[in-house]
Amino acid sequence: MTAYRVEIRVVPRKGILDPQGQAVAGALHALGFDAVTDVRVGRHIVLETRAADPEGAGRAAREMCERLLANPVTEDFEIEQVVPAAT
Amino acid sequence: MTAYRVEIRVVPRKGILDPQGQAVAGALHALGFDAVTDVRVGRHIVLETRAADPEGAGRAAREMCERLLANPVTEDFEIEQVVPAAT
Amino acid sequence: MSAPFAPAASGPVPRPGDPQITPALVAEHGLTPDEYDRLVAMLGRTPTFTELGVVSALWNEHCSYKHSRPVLRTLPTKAPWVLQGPGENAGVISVGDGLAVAFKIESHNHPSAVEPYQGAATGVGGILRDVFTMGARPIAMLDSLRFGALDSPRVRWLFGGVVKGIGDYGNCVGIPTVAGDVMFDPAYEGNPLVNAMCVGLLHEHELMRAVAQGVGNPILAVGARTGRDGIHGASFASEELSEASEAKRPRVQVGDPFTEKLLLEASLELIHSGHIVAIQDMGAAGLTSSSAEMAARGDVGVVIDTTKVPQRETGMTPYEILLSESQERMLVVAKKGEEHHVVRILEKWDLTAAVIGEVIAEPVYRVTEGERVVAEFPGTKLVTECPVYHPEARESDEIRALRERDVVTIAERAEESDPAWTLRELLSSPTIASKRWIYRQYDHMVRTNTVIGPGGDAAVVRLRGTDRALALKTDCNGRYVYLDPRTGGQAAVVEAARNVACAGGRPRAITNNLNFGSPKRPEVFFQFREAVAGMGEACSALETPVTGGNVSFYNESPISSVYPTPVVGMVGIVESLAHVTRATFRDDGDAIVLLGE
Amino acid sequence: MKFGIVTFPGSNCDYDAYHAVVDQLGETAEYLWHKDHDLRGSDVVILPGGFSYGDYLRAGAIARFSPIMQEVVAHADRGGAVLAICNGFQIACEAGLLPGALMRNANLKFVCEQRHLRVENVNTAFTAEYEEGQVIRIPVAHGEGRYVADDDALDRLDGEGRVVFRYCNAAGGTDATSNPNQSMRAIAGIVGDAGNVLGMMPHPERAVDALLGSADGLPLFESILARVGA
Ligand SMILES: Nc1ncnc2c1ncn2[C@@H]1O[C@H](COP(=O)(O)OP(=O)(O)O)[C@@H](O)[C@H]1O
Repeated sequence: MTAYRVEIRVVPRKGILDPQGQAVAGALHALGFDAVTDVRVGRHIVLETRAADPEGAGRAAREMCERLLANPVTEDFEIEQVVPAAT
Repeated sequence: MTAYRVEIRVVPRKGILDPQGQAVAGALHALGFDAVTDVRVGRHIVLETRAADPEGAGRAAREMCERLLANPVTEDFEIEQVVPAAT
Repeated sequence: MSAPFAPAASGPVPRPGDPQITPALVAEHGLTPDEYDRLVAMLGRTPTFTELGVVSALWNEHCSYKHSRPVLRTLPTKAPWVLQGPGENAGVISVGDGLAVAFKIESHNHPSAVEPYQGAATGVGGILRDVFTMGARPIAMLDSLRFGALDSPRVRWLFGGVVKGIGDYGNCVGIPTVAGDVMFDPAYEGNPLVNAMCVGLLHEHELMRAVAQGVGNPILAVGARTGRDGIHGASFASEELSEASEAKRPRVQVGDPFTEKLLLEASLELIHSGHIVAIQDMGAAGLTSSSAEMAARGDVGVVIDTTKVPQRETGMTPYEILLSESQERMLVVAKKGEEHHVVRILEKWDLTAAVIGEVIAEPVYRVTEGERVVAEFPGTKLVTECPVYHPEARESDEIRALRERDVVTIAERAEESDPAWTLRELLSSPTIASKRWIYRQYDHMVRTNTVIGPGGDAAVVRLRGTDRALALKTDCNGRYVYLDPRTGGQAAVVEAARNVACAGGRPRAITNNLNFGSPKRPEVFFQFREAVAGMGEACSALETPVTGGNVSFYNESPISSVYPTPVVGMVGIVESLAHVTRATFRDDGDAIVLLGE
Repeated sequence: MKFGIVTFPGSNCDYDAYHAVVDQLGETAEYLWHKDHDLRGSDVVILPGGFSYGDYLRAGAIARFSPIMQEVVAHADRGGAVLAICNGFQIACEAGLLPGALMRNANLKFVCEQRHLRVENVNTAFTAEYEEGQVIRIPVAHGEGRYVADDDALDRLDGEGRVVFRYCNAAGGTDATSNPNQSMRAIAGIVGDAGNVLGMMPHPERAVDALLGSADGLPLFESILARVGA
């Protein structure tokens, strides 16, 4: 068993109102960042987990997303990367 | 000016209490994912912004993080990637 | 149990890696040379680094009240209904039918100025713990806020963050925030005031005091694990400490209201279980002040082994463990042999409890790291020998001149001759305008006892099972206190009393939060002394003793110095629900009467 | 009739539900511990408001895995009545007892105040004692109450009369401020496809005593007594 770090993103599904993203976009405009046209805010989850290999860690993470970390009604998830944990 | 998509992650700084991560770790253990040793929950932000080049988009994003998107007292941020926006 | 806490073979010795005790290090710990000499005299030797940390925490203003104590002693604190006056985690008054009310106010001004959301949230957490450690179930929160003018974006950010922090914490724990007060003035721009008050209900016989007793009784750390959060304000960015300065910088405390809710339920269950003799919040200066204060109150010795404290991070030193201000933790003294019951109750609520020390006969306060003694103080002197100061007090000429100015000579603006304009101006000033934006974000109804919530005068909270209720309000007009501290101090008490009376309540007692500038400035100390005197006079006249409170000095910043703001948190009793009176016009045809002069 | 009120870690309206049932209705109630597998013979299960597991990750996401929830789902599958209020509604959605999800209020702020609701369907076990179209006052207190579902699900809910309460103004209509969280189709409360599970963001248990501002929640509990007890 090796320790892996798994990085996961969970983002609001397209088409679902994202008030947080809108609020951030508004605040950025107020600060003068006029070039910003869209903002979406989701979750970034960093897991440390032990597994036999990176594939195993990724598979487990996918299952965690399906069961708990993402809500299928409103969110999409993606396993961004699986890397050996820096200890 | 070209449209870029910038992906940013903002995560609780190491050593700062992350009650959300703790609660998620506890829930994952309860679901039988015993191999999980640590969970940290942050934000994943996707910006669409216009800029002269990718470097410019990245620079602007960094400044947005410093001024608004990340809380310097409790969070670290990272610009994950800058890519031309689809469409 | 006896083995790990055996009498120390030798006195404390410096730990490998501890920095040398130098005048600079002493100064960084906020001790004056005189105070350091006092410490050396008390010990009869040079302190260890850990001891220096302990003393700096206990002798700082926040824990020791070294500049304010003699003045506070002048306040009236007694009445037949006072069950617990100042000196405990919260004051307690009897409200009849065998019921009692515990209440206290506390400031989180400086943390909120740096990180408004967490600063305010952890302030709520701390005051909640002060109340439930008395054996009381929190039934209401109040908040008293002072901010700069709202046209500054930074002030709006601070204000929004503080309100959200208070709301999120109280809402999650499930305690209604039922009243408060807020004022906006440029005087508060650089240093907002964030005071939170909690009121709890208990049966008189359940009253619990934070007094360590019973030689051999185990001491437990309970609740959240200890991390490096908020290790005291004495700054450690200096180079001579070899470890990365990043790890040494005071770290902002993050509140976890979910853990607090579990800790609340577990603590009340513990107190009712009969397995414990004392419990105290690990608040400011964490383990150090909670253990030293409990020992001093009980006039007993204690020994604590820092390696037994449940830790969130690795490699923490005894110094760090003693001074950590990690939130949602309690120190408990259990009855000998019953500690497993304590652990079981905490586990039921998914929390940890670990035996970290015990009450001993030897009159010492001793801290070990495993076998090694890292700090040892004689008797309870650590708390009782704290220095006391009597600073100079002198009124500022400038303020006196301002007070003596004849207001009639101040020129009116032309528009002021139009009453409609004046009324609109007044009503649209944030200090007077509706506070709905704030209290809409607070759950003020949870626990279903809020008869009158925010939006009127005092809040009224029913005492379920009786026909009575509490009337609660915080108040203080800092501008009055600035212009005339004695009258202003009186006015703060009287304003709260008027609000309580208008809701149908008889004022019974107050807690106060004395927010002032630096006591080392004679004009500030004058304000402090006079305002307290005025407050005391009003409390005597109204028979509302002061059962506790908090002093917050040094509310100054390069931008501004706050108005002296002695906030009063008042508790009144409404004898019958039929007496509850609302501050609203009710029916067509009702007469409107103006009372008073 | 016996009500079982689930206490999750972080529940804080369990006490209010208990007192509404016991003091105001004169019925019996018992707290059910989240780690247990026993409904203790409850006829009606209440999933109360609060912040189970701190609402961390998503409101209700963690609580739905509590051991007691298996029994609650089984009870609902047998046709037993479940009243899911506020955090309970969020948990019920996460557990699949009800369709859709509850997201952060559109203005990103917690909101606590009395609101007007229109009773949309009186042919349910929870609303028989109201009148069709009646406007009632019930408080809300939530930060994540924006009801979201896809169009098909919404059409089904509407088509089957399963939207029980909608946010409205005092006159029963809609205006710019009548929807406190921007719920889709102003949905405040729905029933499951079998009609025996009600999920709602507003707090009927806080509206059973005129002394505290409203007694408009009482008919909801009386409906349960009349229909479930029958
Ligand atoms: N920070 C606050 N938190 C909660 N309620 C508040 C706050 N500030 C004001 N309120 C409420 O708004 C109402 C008006 O408060 P205040 O302006 O102090 O009234 P007054 O000065 O007329 O007594 C009161 O019901 C009070 O409890």
